[in-house]
Amino acid sequence: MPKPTIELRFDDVTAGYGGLPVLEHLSFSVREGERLGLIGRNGAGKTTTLATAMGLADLMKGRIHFGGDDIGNASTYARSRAGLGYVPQSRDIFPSLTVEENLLSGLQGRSASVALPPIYALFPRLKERRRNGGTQLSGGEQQMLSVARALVGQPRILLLDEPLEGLAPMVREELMDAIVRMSDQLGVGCIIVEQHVDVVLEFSNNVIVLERGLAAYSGSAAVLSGEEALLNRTIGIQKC
Amino acid sequence: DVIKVGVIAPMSGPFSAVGQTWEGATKAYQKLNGTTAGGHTIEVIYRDLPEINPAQAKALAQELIVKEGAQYIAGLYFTPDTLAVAALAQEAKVPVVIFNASTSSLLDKSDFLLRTSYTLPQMAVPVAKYALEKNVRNAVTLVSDFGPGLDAEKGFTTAFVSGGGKLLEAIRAPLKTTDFGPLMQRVKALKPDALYVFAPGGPATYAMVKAYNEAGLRAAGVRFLGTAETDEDQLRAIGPDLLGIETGMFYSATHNSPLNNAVIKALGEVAPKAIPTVQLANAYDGLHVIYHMVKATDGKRDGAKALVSAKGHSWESPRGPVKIDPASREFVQNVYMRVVEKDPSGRYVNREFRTFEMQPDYGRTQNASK
Amino acid sequence: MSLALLSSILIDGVAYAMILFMITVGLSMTMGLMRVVNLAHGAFAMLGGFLAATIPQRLGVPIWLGFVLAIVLVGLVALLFERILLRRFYRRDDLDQMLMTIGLMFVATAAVNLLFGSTVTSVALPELFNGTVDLGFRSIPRHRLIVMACGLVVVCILWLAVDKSSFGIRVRAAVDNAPIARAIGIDTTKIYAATFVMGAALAALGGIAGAELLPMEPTYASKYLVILLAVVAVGGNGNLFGSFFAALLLGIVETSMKYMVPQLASAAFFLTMIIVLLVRPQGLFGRHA
Amino acid sequence: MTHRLQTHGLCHSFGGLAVTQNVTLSLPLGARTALIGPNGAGKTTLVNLLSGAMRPQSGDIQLDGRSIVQLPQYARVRNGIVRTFQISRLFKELTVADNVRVAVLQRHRASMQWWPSPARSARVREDVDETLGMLGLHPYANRVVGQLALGEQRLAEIALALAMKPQVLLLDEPGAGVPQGEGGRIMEAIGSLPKDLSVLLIEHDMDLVFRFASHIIVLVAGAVMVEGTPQEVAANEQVKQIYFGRDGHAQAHH
Amino acid sequence: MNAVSAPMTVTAPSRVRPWMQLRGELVLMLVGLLAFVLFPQDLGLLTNMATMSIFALSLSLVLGQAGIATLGQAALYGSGAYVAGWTALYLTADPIVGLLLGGLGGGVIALLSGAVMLRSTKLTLVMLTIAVAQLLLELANWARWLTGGDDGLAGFNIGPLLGIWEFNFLSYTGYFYALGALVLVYFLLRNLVESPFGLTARAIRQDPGRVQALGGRVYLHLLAVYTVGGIVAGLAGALTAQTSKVANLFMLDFTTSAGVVVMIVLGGTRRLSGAVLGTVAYMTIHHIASTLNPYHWLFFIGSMLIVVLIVLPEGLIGLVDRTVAYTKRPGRSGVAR
Ligand SMILES: Nc1ncnc2c1ncn2[C@@H]1O[C@H](COP(=O)(O)OP(=O)(O)OP(=O)(O)O)[C@@H](O)[C@H]1O
Ligand SMILES: Nc1ncnc2c1ncn2[C@@H]1O[C@H](COP(=O)(O)OP(=O)(O)OP(=O)(O)O)[C@@H](O)[C@H]1O
Ligand SMILES: [Mg+2]
Ligand SMILES: [Mg+2]
Repeated sequence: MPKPTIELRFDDVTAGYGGLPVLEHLSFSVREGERLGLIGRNGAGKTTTLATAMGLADLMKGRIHFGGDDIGNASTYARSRAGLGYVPQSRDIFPSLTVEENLLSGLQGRSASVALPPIYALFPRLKERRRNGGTQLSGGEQQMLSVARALVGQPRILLLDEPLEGLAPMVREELMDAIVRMSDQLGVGCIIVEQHVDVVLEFSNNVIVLERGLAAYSGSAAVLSGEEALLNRTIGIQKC
Repeated sequence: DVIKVGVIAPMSGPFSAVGQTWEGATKAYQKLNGTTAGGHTIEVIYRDLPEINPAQAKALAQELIVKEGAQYIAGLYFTPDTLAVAALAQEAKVPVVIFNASTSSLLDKSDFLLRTSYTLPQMAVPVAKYALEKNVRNAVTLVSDFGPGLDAEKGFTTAFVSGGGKLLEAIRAPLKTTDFGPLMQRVKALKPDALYVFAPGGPATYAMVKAYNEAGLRAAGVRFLGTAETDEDQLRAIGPDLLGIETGMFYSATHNSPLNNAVIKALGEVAPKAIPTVQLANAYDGLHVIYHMVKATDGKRDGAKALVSAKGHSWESPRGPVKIDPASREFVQNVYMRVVEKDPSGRYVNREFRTFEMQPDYGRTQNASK
Repeated sequence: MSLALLSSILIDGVAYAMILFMITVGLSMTMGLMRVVNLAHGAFAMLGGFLAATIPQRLGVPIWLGFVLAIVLVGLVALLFERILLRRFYRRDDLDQMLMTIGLMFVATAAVNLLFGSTVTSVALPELFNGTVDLGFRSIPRHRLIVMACGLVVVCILWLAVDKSSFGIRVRAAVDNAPIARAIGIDTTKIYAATFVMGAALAALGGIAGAELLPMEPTYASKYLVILLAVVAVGGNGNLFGSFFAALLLGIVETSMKYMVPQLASAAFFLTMIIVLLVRPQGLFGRHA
Repeated sequence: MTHRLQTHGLCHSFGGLAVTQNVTLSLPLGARTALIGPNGAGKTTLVNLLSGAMRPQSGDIQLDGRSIVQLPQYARVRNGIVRTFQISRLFKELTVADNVRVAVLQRHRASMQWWPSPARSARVREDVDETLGMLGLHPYANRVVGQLALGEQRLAEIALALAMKPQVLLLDEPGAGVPQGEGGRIMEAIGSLPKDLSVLLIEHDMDLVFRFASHIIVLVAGAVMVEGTPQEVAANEQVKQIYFGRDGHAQAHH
Repeated sequence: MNAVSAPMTVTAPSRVRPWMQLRGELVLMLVGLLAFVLFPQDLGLLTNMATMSIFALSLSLVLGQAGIATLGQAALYGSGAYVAGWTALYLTADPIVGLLLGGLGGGVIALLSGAVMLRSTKLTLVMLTIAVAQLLLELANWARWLTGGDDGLAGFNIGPLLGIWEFNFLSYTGYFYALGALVLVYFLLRNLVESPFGLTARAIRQDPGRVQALGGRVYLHLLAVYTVGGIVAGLAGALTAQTSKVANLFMLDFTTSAGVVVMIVLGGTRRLSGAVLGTVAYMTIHHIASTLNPYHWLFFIGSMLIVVLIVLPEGLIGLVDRTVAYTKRPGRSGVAR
């Protein structure tokens, strides 16, 4: 019996902070197993997009659907329980918890003995340092922890805000491989915000380019690679 | 015309029961004696001073005098507040009748101060005499480490030692302490015949009495001699633990005189919630003095003359005969030895059983003799 | 120092310490887990004490049942308080939290004054608690022994319930960063409420247990505040065992001074606290931030 | 070649974990050195040791031949050693301009001033303007830092360091969180630094590293594994295995 | 939408006219005079408001600006009071000398206690400040011969101000003396807060480690702030002692420290004017509430505190700011849409 596919959909969403809109008229959808890339300059509204999905920014207009429900008014934790995983840009490790406790905090009722081993297999570094204070970790280790903490909750759609930041090149590759594996094999959907356009283009099926809160491009990654003028204008890079 | 009496009292906060009783007492006084004195209407107004705050006390007194036009200031529970008001009274030449603050040397601070409460030596000396009468040879004193406590300690010790008693030790407890267990253990080790104590009312007294019983001092036959520990509000709060405890004080609600019975009855009518403690007598007599001064000055604003009239004045108070000493302006009054008992209706009361008549402020005479 | 004196100091010190501990343990929990400096903790203890004093009389129930009812009632009050007011303050700075709870303390003081009067109210204890136990060279009130036992039981229960379960982890996560905690699926609302109610109920328990030593009256909440905070700070902000040993240290220091130089007992208490905090700013058992 | 900053046998460990193991390195005058290595290799810790935020357990640090290992952090900053933070640490309630001003005031040793002399405050103002200009932060000057996007905060983080006019600059992943396009701005700012300034750059973005560095040090498990020119390091098989991976290897050949 | 186009030199000095710069002081002075005219019979209360405002300012500097968490400011206030009392008793009746020595007393205590405490932070620091104040209180109680113990230090006389104006019970002199001191202290502190010294203090409050990384000497800076705060608190204590002619233990008490924290939070901690506003509001409410219904004034103040904290997180000064902002742009709603 095929499960109904789970989908996160934005319908004409306007959102921001404290009454001031940051994002305007944004629409997109991500399905299980799909990978959506989100790029744009500093302050374009990438983080705000993910925060809106999680209920951490104010939804001012439009609708957000997840798995068939309108979740625009749902509480953040309910969204998480429903299957949205979030890796915040600023990592936000809980400073008063150890590495392992940080992971346990994201368990959502699963048993630790089942949930942790695969995570430790993915990030052996975390296993070594599991008794350390969460914020005593190096920058890159914190990044790993942040991703791992979202993964223990077994999300259906994973929102990743610059997950590669601060990671050594090799670890980046391993992490990207793991995410691709996850979405291909387990059907986890992903939205990934990244600074490196090449990575995004290589990794995602679809891409949204945000420019001052508006979608300047929304479509397939393959097509975007050709649009050098657009990339130059919105992101300010010449592809080499 | 209306003559205003401004009373500075703890109407809120931890001592609000005092304020209530004062208010009730002045109402009762006016109910029994009318609202006029020598043809002048007396109006009593209250200002709240919940805790020690001399600056505020001064501001309140000033407001009462300047804004309300009060001719007399009264009340004042704490010594520091009274000191601030004393300085003001001296400048403004306004008579101040202290209802409570009991530090011995207080009246020296201004020529315009009178007091209708007591000083601790005034109570402690008779208690010491009583102890000697009862063949107490060795005693320990245990007082809270603050002005009144030290006054009490000194008063008791001087009288006790000069009467041939032996003071084994003088213990001073930090003011805020409520764990008297260790101190009572220490007393127990000293094996005295009697323990003389003084603690501020409320938690300290409560804990002290509990500890006295729990340490087995009562069982060991160590007499508990006190002063204000069995005030009527304490009786209500602590009850059974106080049974049999002896204290020397100038007033108890059960003092059997027609006047006192009338006053208690009046208080019950005008302020049913107020507890008839010594504060009833203090405020009642305070207002009496003020009435007297109003009559003597014919309602005129003349602080000096009012004071002159008050000196040497004597009258019948709910507590018995009283007199204002012409020289020192201190109150001269009876001190009663009382014991806590359960009355037929099941209430705990102080039963008076021995009277020391017309006691002066021994603090002054002791100071003078030094 | 004679042996009898020494053992007396120890006995009285430990008994006093256990009462301190019983009253502070709830505060230690809310502060350690929720990191809310709840200056109204004493108010919950006071409420517990007053209710415990009045419920058995008014309702005519057995004293122990009155105690249970009092604790439950305090928990309910705490729940209301947390849901209506406190929750708005989790993301505000410490100072605002302190002030908010001071406000609550004022209100509680006024309310208790109004309802129960301004004098000391004595909490009647069940028969079991009365009397003394003879130790040969001296006696000790039985209720102090019971309070000691109570203290030990509470440490153990809390240790199992908080330190050994994931509950503590989730509370701390929720407090560290509530939005992110929610984003990984923690229902911060429930967690906060449960923790706070537990802290308040413990406060009530402590208030009742300690009422013989720290008597119930309307200024209770502010009067013992400094002592409560001292125990928590010396113990290491919110560490259970820390509070336990801090209470022992401070209790014994103060008690021994009472045997020797009673006038300086309070000074010794604060001096000890200063020395400990200077040597170990994070408290005896505190983790480094 | 004169050595500005040198370390000799620097060691540090957290509990049982040796994070800095016998590190001996030197930054010559005008150095453009990059420090790379896997996550948790001890790069940030090294910056903490150099800047004086932590004291090494053994070893020596010298500035221009004088040992500074005993000097507290503020004294090292006054000697021109300035660092940035991998995770931005800014004064969140102050505006960007005031953030920079705090730094400039430290440099002028004017932070204790109560009555500022007009001449001095004019100089402070100029310096603040100049620093904001270097990173194109003027449009954000009057915005409260706490409300900026993280990438914007990165720029402010670097501005704080530049405002100190350092002689030895320790940059801990300045590019983290800055989009590729914007990264240019940081490179420009670093590029326009005085030639005699010595820079130690920590970065995981190999683009940035290879564009910037003339010398690369690879730190692994707290110890220096290799050092050399970019070409040498890029060609090193061990480094490829431990650090670059397949893609990074490609990047190294840009 | 976020491309805020700003002028190129954003940090140019704003050209304001002198009276605009002295706005706060002028308002304070005018309000003070107005109060004198309107409530000539409440000068006692008004005088206390002025002295307490100074006390609150000291805390606003220490806690609001530099973020030094303290619940022991009374230690500094009380010290100032006792020093002023001793000056009058043993040295000279001149009020100005007593005032300055009182300030010095507060400053010295702050310097000494700050030197040991200020390496700590947060709850530890709060507890240390409380403990120091309590210790001083115990000391003062113990040294009865010097301090009068719990009876208080009294019986001193304050000579005429500048040899001209007597302090009498009508307290005109006392009021203007206190008001003058308040305006002066406000002026000095405001400049301090706006100066590099103040900016650095605010930066330290937000991230001391970052200031250290910029070469700042956080501990010394905090010590300097705390000492200045001590001087100001000492001045306030001295003024109180001089105008009420009593210095007493209660001035060192925890309740006094907590009370002044309540006042500044009520007014707003981030701005000095909040301290004055909060003090005046608190004392006015206390005065009115306790006259109307003394039994329940704690209800008022307690609930008001909670309400203000919820409705006006920035304190009463936030209300003033909003009103000013609202009136300054007519025809515009508060929130830009
Ligand atoms: N909490 C907030 N309150 C007000 N404004 C905010 C807040 N967070 C972000 N903004 C503003 O919203 C805009 C978009 O910010 P956002 O964080 O979504 O950008 P971003 O695309 O993720 O940028 P970056 O690449 O720097 O992370 C920015 O102008 C930022 O200043
Ligand atoms: N205060 C500390 N206590 C205990 N361990 C620590 C502490 N600080 C760092 N560590 C550990 O030391 C190791 C080195 O950390 P460091 O931050 O120097 O790494 P890094 O090289 O900067 O890594 P990254 O590239 O990820 O930023 C890490 O494993 C980290 O967990
Ligand atoms: Mg972002
Ligand atoms: Mg690092």
